[in-house]
Amino acid sequence: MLLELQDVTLKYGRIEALHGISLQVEEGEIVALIGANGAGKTSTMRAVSGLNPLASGKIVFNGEDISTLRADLRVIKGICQSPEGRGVFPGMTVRENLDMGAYTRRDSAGIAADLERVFGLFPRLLERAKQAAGTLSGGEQQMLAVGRALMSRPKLLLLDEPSMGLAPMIIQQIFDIITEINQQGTTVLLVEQNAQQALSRAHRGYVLETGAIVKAGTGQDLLTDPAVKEAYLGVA
Amino acid sequence: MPDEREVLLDVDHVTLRFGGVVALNDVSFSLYKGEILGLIGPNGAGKTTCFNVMTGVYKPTSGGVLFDDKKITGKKPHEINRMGVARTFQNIRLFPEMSAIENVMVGTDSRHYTSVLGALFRLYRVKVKPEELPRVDSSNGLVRTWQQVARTSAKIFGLSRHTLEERAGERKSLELLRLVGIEHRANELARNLPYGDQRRLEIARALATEPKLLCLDEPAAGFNPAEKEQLNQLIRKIRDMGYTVLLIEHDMRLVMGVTDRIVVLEFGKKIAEGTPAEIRDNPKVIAAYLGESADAA
Amino acid sequence: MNFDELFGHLGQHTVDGLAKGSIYALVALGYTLVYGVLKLINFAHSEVFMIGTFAVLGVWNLLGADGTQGVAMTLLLLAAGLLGGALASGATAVAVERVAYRRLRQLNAPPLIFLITAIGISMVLSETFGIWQGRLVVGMPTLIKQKVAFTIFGTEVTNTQLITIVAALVMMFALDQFINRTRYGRGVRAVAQNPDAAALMGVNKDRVIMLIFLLGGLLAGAAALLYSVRYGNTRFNVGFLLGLKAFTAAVLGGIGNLRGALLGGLLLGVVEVYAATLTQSNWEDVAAFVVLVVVLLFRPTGLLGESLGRARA
Amino acid sequence: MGLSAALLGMAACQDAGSDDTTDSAACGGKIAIFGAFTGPNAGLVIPSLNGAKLAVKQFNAANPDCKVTMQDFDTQGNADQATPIANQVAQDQSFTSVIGGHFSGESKATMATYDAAGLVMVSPSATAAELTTLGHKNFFRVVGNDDTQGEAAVTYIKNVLKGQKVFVIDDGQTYGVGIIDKVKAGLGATVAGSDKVQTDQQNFDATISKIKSAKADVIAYGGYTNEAAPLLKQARAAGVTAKFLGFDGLYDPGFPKGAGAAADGAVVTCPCLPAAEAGGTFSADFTKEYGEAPGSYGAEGYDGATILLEGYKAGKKTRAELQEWVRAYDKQGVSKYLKFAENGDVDKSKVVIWSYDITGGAFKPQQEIKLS
Amino acid sequence: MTETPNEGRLSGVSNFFAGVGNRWRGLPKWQRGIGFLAFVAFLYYLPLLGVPGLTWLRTDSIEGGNNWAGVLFTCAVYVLIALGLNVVIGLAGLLDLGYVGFFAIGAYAVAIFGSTQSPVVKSLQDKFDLAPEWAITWAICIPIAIALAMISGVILGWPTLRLRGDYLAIVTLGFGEIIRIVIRNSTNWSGGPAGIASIPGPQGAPSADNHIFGLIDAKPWYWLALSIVLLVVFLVRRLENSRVGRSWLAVREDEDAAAVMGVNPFKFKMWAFAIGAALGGLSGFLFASRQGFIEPNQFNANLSILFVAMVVVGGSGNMAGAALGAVLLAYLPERFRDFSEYRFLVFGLALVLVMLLRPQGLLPSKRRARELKDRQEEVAVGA
Repeated sequence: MLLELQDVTLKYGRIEALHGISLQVEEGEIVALIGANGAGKTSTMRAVSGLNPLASGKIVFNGEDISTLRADLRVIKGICQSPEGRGVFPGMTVRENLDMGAYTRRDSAGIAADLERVFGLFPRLLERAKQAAGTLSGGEQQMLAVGRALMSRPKLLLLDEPSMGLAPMIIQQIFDIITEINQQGTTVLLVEQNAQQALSRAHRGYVLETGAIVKAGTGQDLLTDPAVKEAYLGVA
Repeated sequence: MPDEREVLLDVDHVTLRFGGVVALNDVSFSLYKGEILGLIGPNGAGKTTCFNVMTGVYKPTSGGVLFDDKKITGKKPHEINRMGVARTFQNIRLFPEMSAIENVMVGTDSRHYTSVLGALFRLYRVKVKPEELPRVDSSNGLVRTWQQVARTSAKIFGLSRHTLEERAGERKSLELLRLVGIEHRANELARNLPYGDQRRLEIARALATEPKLLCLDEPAAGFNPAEKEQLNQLIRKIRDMGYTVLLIEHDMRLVMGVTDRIVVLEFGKKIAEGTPAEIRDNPKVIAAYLGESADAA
Repeated sequence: MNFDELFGHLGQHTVDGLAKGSIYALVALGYTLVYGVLKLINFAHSEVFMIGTFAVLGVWNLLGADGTQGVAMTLLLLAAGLLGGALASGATAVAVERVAYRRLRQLNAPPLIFLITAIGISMVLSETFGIWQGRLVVGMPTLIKQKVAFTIFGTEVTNTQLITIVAALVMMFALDQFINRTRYGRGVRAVAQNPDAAALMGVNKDRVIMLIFLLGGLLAGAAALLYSVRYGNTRFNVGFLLGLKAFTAAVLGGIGNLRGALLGGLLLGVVEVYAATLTQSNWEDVAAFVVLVVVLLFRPTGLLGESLGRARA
Repeated sequence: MGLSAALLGMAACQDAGSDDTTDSAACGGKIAIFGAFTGPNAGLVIPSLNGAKLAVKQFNAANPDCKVTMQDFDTQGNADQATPIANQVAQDQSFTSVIGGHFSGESKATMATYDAAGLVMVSPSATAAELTTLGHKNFFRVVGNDDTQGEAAVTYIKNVLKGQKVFVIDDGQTYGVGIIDKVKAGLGATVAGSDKVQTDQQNFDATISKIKSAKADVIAYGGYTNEAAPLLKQARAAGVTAKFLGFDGLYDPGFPKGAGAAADGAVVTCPCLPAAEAGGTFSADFTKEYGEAPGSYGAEGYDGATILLEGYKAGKKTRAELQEWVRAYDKQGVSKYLKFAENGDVDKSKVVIWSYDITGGAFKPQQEIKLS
Repeated sequence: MTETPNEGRLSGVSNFFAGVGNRWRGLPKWQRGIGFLAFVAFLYYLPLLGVPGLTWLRTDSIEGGNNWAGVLFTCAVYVLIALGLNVVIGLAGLLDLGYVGFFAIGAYAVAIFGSTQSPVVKSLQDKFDLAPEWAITWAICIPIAIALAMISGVILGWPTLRLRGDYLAIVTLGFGEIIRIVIRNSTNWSGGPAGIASIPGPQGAPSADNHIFGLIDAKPWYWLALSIVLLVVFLVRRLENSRVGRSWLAVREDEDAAAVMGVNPFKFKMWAFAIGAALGGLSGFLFASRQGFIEPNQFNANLSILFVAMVVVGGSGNMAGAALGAVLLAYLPERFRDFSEYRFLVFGLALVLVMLLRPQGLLPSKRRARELKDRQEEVAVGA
């Protein structure tokens, strides 16, 4: 078991955003979290990456309790999140953003190799390497955010809405890349609006509703679940 | 067919650029009095941006928005509100340290006339009806005497406009809280309300400004099906009260169930417009939402 | 209005102003670094500078500087003064962060609380020196005899002015390179632009914050040395007015923007000298603040805008 | 409510009870002395306080049957701190005379209060000319005013420094402006330029440029050490060789200390007597008591106290009596012959003004400036 | 990792305040009314304070101490300042570091128009052939002072209120300095560095015949200032409990949302600025007529910072808190004059300690305290 959340609750001020989430991610899996806006998907991610303190519960990563570990130290343990809303550093160039991804790494050869790999996955980023990230289009920023996350060579990659605001063709590409990354050995925890895509790629999935998990299953199971279909596609 | 109805809001070839990014690309549509219009599209399609242009938060790069035949662009947000446009926010933006009723009263204030000096000196007096006079109801003798003095002085001098408006605002706010169903939480701080009640409070606060047009930005986000159903009822009730409603929403069931017409945006462009039934069968919309075939884009 | 004097020796006044502004700029960098990352005004920075000047004085007295030493000894004194001043200022800045700000950051206190705390710290530091060193100016040995280094278009540039301006530019350049080219610098910028995302990249925010306080302190220490060389005295409240001007300079250039601090400092120095020349020296502060207001009216985020934290403007 | 009424009654009794503790004694009384005993310019005022303390000590030793006490109040030189102190002293009937203020601002701020209370003020060092023009009958000073000092400075510049082009600078404060205006008026066309600096100013490039452009041979500076020392140091470093003349505000050991070698050759004038010239054994006594020579206004502080002490000795007990005593005083003091003109200024013919020059970081009495 | 050091140290004090506050709020309204009246009565009685066991409070109970009623008057003036600044900082959330400017304007208004020694009055006398005793009456100077301060508030606010918070701070700081320097440097109308003396009080120019508002006894002055403070408290409460207070709060909490709800943020910020300025002017006016003499050096930037410190230390947003802060900051340095040189060192230390241990201020508004607590709860693990 690579990651396990045990009965995690999380609060913003006095409002409880997660009421006791428990989930597991096995090594080598792609796990998708789906749910409507405000269902608690992003809060779950922030709890895992350490951006929000837990109100209660426990997070175990690689057999180690990381519930109170600082976010930057979790990165060193091998958890890297590509934040929602892209979260690139707008004042830095594309290249610098990617370098930021490798902030905790010291193996310059490995970094160079990974840079190659990211540029290979996203040739668009190579074209714009010297451009400030803030001037990129939405899709390009999204690619950059994913690329940047890859640069830290995480054991567990957290992707928050990688398809947001992207054209279908690019969404397709992004998911291809996610699959590819996963095949290269990175475990992926994925939060998605685009349930169709996410579930078809994921090994397993969880459905969140108002801060709690209401359904779990394999990607295919959920994809064919009529309730899921109705909730996300508006068609019965 | 649409031309017979009275246009309330007209979005006219609006384009908006941020730096190099085109957020809205030549978007045009109209909103008719008394209807519920849905504005949908995938995340990042420009719905909220469009909304912000319509409510004066952003100024379009080109094109314009007419409300009630008056130009809305370039007006300040509070002026637009005075013209009759009210809105809620996608990521709830209440005044967290104020109580629920205070939040709504901020809305009612926009229709009141007491000035700063009026609030300070309260010299503008208004004759009041007997039933509006201060009550004498205390059992404590000292307090009772005081209440009698207050009542008599109100009888003779009337009450200040400030006091009357304050009371009217309070009454109306309570009514609105009742309408959205959270009147029992009137005195709780906004930030302590449960999520769903916060969303409802936002709607009450927007209604308090007596708008001609109510814009709801993802009001069902984070709701469970039962809550969505309640919301569905509420929106219909609001429409029946004579408001025009613009609804941005992800939840298809809600949108399909409540709206009269739907406008679909994708990548800052309008890709479809029509009744829920038409939209449901539109291949472009299906493509945009389900991402099944890339060629549709 | 003495236009003859101003335009008769415009070059001279400009050089004077640039030299004066260089010191503003170095101190302004301290404000700008902290503001850029933490969005708070470190009011105690003026005392960081003050302590630097006293450290320089202490080091010089310890080494027996008396203004008659030879070239080698002068260089040694300069180096020792730089070391002493930078260490003292840097240590003070870091200590202020640890003692006062860290806890407030943990409490996520609003900026106003930081401001008052900083004012308190500032009072404690300057009063300590006021009691210890007296409240009058304390003279320092003259290390470098002022001489005309070169004359250009009839403008005499003295050696100390030259040293001040060049040193300020060099340090500014070095800092710019550090921030823009090194890994640590990237960390600083990352925290400034998006602290959450920076944490997700493994940046230790506490360490970055300590680093910027240290950097600001080191630069203030360097400024203290230049100040000591050029003006040859200090005082317990030497930092107050200078800090105020430096902060003004930082805002003028666009707070959070390193190059803005340089530009703002130099501009402010020149404006002040011009104003003092045109009228009388006691109008220079008015001129400084009027320029600030005018600039902010037309460019609400300063001349160059905010840079380190541009994302969140 | 009943309780607070009772408290009110008690308080009324208590408050009224703080009067005439002195009437029981046959002789003696209480003096208040106020001034900037802390703060940046305390160095100018401490000698005067010490001088007065010395006088009281000597007096009490010599007259065990006529005890006089002196209470000091620190104003830090601020007018707004001096005002409540004046209220305190005015209301405390045990105080029958006042020494102070030491600076002009605090004197101006409080003289109306003391006047209303009938308290005599004997100032050792408040020199602003206007103080004796405001119509208060209770104010006397044992020191020459700025007008006189300004005149002396003009004489000195003309006759000793032989200045042809004088550059005048003041610090924009009451004291500096007052004296510099007088100097300007006295020098007329020989003033080649002027500038005003401000408190805590650090960089004087603009002023120095103006001095250079004016090709001045004498600089006259009205103000205090904190600005004068850096100004002089920077001016010398920039190659300004004009002679530097300051006034009593710079007669402070901090000035040569702050300006360092640049202060050598600078001259200050002061309406105060060199220690060695003081009458009697004052200088020796002072040095013995405090371990240092009386600086600025030490002798004046001593004189101010002595005038009042002799009044107590002569059996004057009330505020009015003491005020009359001071008005009629006519005797040689240690600093000068003490006799007051109608407005409270020391008789102009008795004013003593000396110039001091700085050599090796210390003030050396140079000569007495005779007013022509 | 969110350690909570020192939490316990001041909690005794906090609990005490909280306990008193809660019990107070729990009382019936009429009892609170009587309690308040008793408190007011005590305030009026304060200058006569002679209750055994409490006399050590008096500032003249120490050697070289200051006049007790005089200090009380200063406290009252500072409370007035704090009330005004609290409108700006506490209610509207604007950081004004140049408040001393308004204080100076009020003080100089009465000096320039009311004193026979002011250059302006003198030139008016010459121009219209008036008697040398002529000057504008004290009572007429009140509206002049308030109006001038308000106008300058609007002039300062118009361009600067559009700026973001921190910029506003430095610009206002500059404004305060400009006022002081301009007054100091212009001798022809402001008296320049020498200041202006013989500023009138309610009984006219200062003289020995003024028995009530005279130079010596500060008690009537204190009572006057206290009465004005109470009046202002009453008026500011009216503002707080009206749409104006609501709008300020809404703008402070979320300016954009407030604007969308029809609140004109600029207008209300401007009003806060103008009201704050008016109160600053009024307090300057009182200060000057009591002192009888003012000079520009009394209005330096340090004082502005002290004013802000009063409000924040006491608890911004709460009138009682701001007033407490003002009283403490005016009173403590006087009561502990024995510390002489160390006074401001101790003061600075106290400031730091209060802020570190009780950042919400000594007597915070309920809202502010909660806000702070919620902020604390929202800190990220790594922050």
